[in-house]
Amino acid sequence: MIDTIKRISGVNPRKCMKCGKCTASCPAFERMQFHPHQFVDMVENGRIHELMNSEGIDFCLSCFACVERCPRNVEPAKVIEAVRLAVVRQQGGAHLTPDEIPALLDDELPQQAITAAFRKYRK
Amino acid sequence: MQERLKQKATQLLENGTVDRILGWKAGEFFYDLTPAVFTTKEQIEKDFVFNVFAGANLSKYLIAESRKGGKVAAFIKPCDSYSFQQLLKEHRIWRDNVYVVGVQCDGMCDAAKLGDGVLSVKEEGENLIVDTLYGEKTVLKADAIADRCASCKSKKIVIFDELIGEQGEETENDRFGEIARLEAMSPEERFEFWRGELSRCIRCNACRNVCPACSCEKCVFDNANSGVRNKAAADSFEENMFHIIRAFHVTGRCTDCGECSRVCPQNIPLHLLNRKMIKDINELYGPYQAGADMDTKPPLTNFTVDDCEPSIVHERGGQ
Amino acid sequence: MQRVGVFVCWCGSNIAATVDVEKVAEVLAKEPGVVFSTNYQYMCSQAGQEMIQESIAKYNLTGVVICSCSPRMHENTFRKTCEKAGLNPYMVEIANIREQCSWIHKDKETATEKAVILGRAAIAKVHLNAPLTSGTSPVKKRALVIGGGIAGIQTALDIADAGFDVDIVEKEPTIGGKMTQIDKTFPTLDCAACILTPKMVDAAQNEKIHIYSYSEVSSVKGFVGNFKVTIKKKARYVDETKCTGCGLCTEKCPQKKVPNAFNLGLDNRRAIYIPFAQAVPKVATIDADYCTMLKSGKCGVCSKVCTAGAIDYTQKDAFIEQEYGAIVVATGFNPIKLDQYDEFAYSQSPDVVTSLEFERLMNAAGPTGGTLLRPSDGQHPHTIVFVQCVGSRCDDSKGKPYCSKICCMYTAKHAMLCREKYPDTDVYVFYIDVRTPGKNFDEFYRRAVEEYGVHYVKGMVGKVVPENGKLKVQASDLIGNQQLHIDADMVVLAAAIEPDKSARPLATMLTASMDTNDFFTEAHPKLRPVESPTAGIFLSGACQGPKDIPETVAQASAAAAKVIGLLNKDHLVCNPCTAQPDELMCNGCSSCEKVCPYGAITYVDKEFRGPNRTTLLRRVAQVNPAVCQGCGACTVACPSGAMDLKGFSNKQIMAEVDAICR
Amino acid sequence: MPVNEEFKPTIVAFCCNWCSYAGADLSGTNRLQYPANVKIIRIPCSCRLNPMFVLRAFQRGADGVILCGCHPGDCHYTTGNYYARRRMTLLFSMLDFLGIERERTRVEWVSAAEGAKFAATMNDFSATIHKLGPNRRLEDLRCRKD
Amino acid sequence: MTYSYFPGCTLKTKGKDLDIWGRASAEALGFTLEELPDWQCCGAVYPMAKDEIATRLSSVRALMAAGEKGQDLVTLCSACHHVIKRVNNDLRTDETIRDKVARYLKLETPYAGETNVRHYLEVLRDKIGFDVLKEKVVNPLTGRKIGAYYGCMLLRPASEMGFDDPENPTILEDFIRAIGAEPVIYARRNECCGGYCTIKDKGFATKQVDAIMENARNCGAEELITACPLCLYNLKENATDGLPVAYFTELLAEALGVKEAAK
Repeated sequence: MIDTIKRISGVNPRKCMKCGKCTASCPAFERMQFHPHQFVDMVENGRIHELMNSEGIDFCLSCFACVERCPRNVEPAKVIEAVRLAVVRQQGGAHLTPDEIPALLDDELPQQAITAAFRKYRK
Repeated sequence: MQERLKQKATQLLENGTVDRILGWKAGEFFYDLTPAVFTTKEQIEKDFVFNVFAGANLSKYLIAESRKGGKVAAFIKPCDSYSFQQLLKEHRIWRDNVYVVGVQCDGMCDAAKLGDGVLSVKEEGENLIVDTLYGEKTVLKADAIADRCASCKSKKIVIFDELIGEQGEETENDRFGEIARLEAMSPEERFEFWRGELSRCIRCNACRNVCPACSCEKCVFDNANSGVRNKAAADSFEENMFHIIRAFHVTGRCTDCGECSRVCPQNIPLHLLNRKMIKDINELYGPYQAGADMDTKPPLTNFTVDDCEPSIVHERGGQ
Repeated sequence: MQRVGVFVCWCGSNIAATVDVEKVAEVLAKEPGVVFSTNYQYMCSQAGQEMIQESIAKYNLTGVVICSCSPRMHENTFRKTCEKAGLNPYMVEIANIREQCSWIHKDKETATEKAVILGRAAIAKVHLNAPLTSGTSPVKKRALVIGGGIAGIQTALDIADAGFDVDIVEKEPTIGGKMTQIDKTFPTLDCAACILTPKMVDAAQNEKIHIYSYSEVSSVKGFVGNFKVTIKKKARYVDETKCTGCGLCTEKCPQKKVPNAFNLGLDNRRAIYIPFAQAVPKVATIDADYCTMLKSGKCGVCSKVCTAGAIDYTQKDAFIEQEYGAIVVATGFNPIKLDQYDEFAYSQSPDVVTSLEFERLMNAAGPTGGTLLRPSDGQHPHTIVFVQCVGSRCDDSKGKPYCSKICCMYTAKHAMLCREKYPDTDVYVFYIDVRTPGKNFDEFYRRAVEEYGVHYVKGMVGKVVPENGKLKVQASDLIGNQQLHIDADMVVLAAAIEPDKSARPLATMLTASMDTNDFFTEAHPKLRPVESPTAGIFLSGACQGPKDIPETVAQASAAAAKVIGLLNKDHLVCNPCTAQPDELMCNGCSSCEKVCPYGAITYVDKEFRGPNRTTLLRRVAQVNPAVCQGCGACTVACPSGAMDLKGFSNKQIMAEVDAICR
Repeated sequence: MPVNEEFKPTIVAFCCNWCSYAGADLSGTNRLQYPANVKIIRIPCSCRLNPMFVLRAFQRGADGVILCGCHPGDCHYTTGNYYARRRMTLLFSMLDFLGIERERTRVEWVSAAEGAKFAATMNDFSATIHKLGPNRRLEDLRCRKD
Repeated sequence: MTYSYFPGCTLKTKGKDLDIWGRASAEALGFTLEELPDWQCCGAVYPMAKDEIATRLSSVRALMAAGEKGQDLVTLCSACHHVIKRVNNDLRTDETIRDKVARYLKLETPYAGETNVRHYLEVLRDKIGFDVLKEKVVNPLTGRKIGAYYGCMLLRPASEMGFDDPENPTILEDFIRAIGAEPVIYARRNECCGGYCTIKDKGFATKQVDAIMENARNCGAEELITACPLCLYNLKENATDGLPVAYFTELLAEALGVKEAAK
């Protein structure tokens, strides 16, 4: 499983020096049970199922603040995305179904929000 | 022209300017004029020859002649003058002992272009009157001109004490055309070309012996300590090594006089290797003509901080 | 044919683990000329060296091949060993089967095979070796120190103390360097100026020391014992010999808006200035970029007020040539530019400062007179956030890969001083690790936490948002697993330090090597830490790597000791591997002379015997072995192959080629 | 031509004593692997490399020859590598002109601090030579008349 | 100068304004945006997973279509720009992805990222020049205090986007100056607005937006501009008490005097 995450993300979690700048930069901190530096650490230590079952993994905004500011070029966002994909690629792992969509829409909501949500939350 | 040269030679001897004259005399055949030293008027009258076959570059002989004591006069054609000055630059010739008579030249002829059975040749203006086994014929001089003269780089006599004929200028020429054609080939084609040419080498050393740049006191191929000594090719690989090493040794010093190819009994176009190096130097390090002056630093003992990297050979492909 | 002995070293398991040393010794024993071949655990040990010496005597060896670590490591050791046994030291060749074999290969068979080939090459070479004797060259008894910071000053004082002349070249108008800008020093908290300025005065007053301030090295030629250096004395438009340092001009100059570099631009100075009160030499300098007289020819106030008549608007850069036996590099460091890290809003708010700027804000001689005030509004800050490792310990694409070493300690110092002077401030320090290896260092840091109540937070700041006069700091607290949001008044960034920009061109002039970060490389990281691999070049202070003051001073004195050791000698033993022409083959063409970087080649006209009892006068090359450094450029330039290099002759190298390719 | 299943190229690396030989040592110190068929010959400076040595190596069966020296500007002898750079450029050009695969010759500048670059260079060069196969053209230029 | 133009899904629907004013201004400035025929939605999210190929293909098709015409590919929407530029970078640098894409699309020669991707703003800065733009302004927006909102996708990761300094960008500020207004610099202009979570958790989006608005207002901004339809929506709809927000192209068209005509 560690290898799957490493392969999907292309990230070597061992580059991390545990400075926590990713977590310091994360706008979605409050909504996530585990934070970017923990993702990197837990992937390194094989605690991937915990991550997959944790709250708020779909809250990462992919804003790349952690990627930009990481002094070691670890790219935590890619690790989080890989964990999320590990979830949605499972049967029934999708986070969003087409039935749920109409209730979420309003007149102004741009297409890209829906497209993005679909891309992010289901396969 | 021959008469003017003879006259000048006699005059220089008689008025005591020099003790010896370096010129040409007839060889075994009509077309192989040979460098020769004359010390008396009589010798000159009898043997001195100058015609369209006086291709031999006399400058190299001055290395030895200039050291023999006394003064020697030499007839130097434009292309010879570059070799002469290059040797001066390398401190090889003792300038004080040489009196240089510059001789303008319209290009030398290649006997092979006159056809078979030639017995003798006479110059008549733009024509050559060729006497053959099969009778007399007239050939346009321009049609028999040697390849190296057809792409003559310069009519300028870069150094002289006295001039016979007009001073000339550097000429427009396409002497690098043949190189460009080879460069445009694929490496495989070039390889086949050179294999075809170099496999004919018999290691007679004629090229080395005639080359004005090959004037070392002791040639590396004769030197046990050089690690590449071989008198004759023990291993035919060494023939090619010989040509590569020789070409590299004269790189930046070769004036492109073309003597190497002229004397090659196997007609290997050896000058192409030297010319390729000249073309590279011009393109990579700026125009340079060996022997053109006394001051410009030779390209291989010079550099600029921004020189191209050797990988340029990869990058620019075959060119 | 030589009688060769082969000695294969195991280097413990370093070689023996991947190379079958016994087999190597066995196979090499069959090489031509090898009369003895053996292997041993540690050839460089006393016992190993004795074994070599005994074998030389016993087997009457004329050549020795040692298969061991890199010749850069122990070539000299083994040469000395053999010399003691009566063998010429240059009859020794090393086959590098550790760095270039056992350490890079895993498969024992492959590594063994390669070791044998490397051994063969060395044997082939040693057969062609000839005994060489070293010449000597004189030593110029004068040292040059480049950089007049604490490192350069200490080195110069120590060298002068031993009785040698020493020149300091400093690019700024005053010596003193970074330490002059520092307020207090850790871990003792004594005043930096109080310990530095007496040393600056000592240097100025020492008869053996000459200070070239506002000067740079513009060219270096020569070699150890015999450097020829050109020093460029930049025009300061003030005659140093006349200026009394009264400072009147610096008060009267009408150009008041010049950013004061000494205070890192936190305040302004005049166009004519003395950097600070204790400057050495205490001489004014005109800043040509701002002086209206120099720019437009109108003004001349300083000249009018100067009673000593020291102002000279026509002064030009002057060049001084001097010879030295040794050169010490003490070019120091600078904090990096922080443009790349603007998540900390350094370029967006004046209240975000670097630690060095913070030093100036705390310093009694600084822009605020020693009272800590915010640059934006001059208010006293109540919450201060320190951020560690800004630009240090980064991936290469993001900053400096190394630890800047001094930041943990000076930040602890800053935090402690803040709390001591202003107990009403809240001080946070965000750290990745706190690194305090040093005498009384960790105790110092613990005091900051325990006695002074500094909040040390393991975590990093992610974003600083200047808003309404506050700096909103968003950070992580990894131990508390929370994101912190602090409204700070000031943020202090511990910027990484990097070598001074002048170091790279200087290294090129000195042909001294540098690492990828532009720190000078030492000859050996453990055993020769103050010497450059280039003979006669020594390293002092932070130009070699990040250092604090005590370490810098220790290294400065160590470098001085090495210089004194060198200058004490009247002659240096030269490298005997020099070029040598075969006069019989020399054409006298001057090709070699043109490429010699040392001017070691000259020409003479010499008589040679010719055929038939004649004599021939020929021009031939001569090499001065005391000047030749043995690069070999001439050997390749020589068309006839008359020039060869002793120790690396054509035949020797070709023998190695043959051995490898066969 | 018999197919040489396991072609182990012979590669000669000439390294200057001050930068590249030290760089090679550093790659050893850092245990960075590169193929064993790379054999290093120490020369004082890249400018000591006589083109004859390169030819000699090919003559004796080398499949690739590489010269490593200090970066331009950093030569221990100030200017040596500048001369080496011109000499090798022209030599390589001449070999290329003769139709020899230009990939068989290379110059790389490797400083004493670039252990990783040294290993990477050797790996890359070795892989290149491996792809080219044995040095046949220079051998064929021997044009044995048998 | 003619550029291939990739409008993207939103610019054809809810984000028409961004598109219309962008094109009108382009004409006024003397460059043409030639819409790619049959373009497909870029997917709106850059596929970070190295093993996803299909999600990269629509970008590759657009890139190749522009490449065949020998034109640079210009985008207006931040998201499209982000996705297409990064996919292009993948094909430039990642051999595996390049090979897989070539096999998917049955390409004879693999596409290796030869096409240049430019954001409309980059064209203004690097090709037209802000000084030239300034000269062409007929209707300078003098006296307006405008905060630039960059959001996340234009700038990050800087190593791939190569757009501007990711932490202290200036391109939009220079743009604002060029159209005669006064830029207001505030630090949160590159902090994420939380737009992606608007479907999921409006409260969260609101919190993000309010922080940005507060910061901009406190620094003196009276209105904001953006290049991203999602940011525009989010800043407008989810703010508690927001400043007015507009597309940068709207102000551009206004300054160039082509705003009304385009509508």
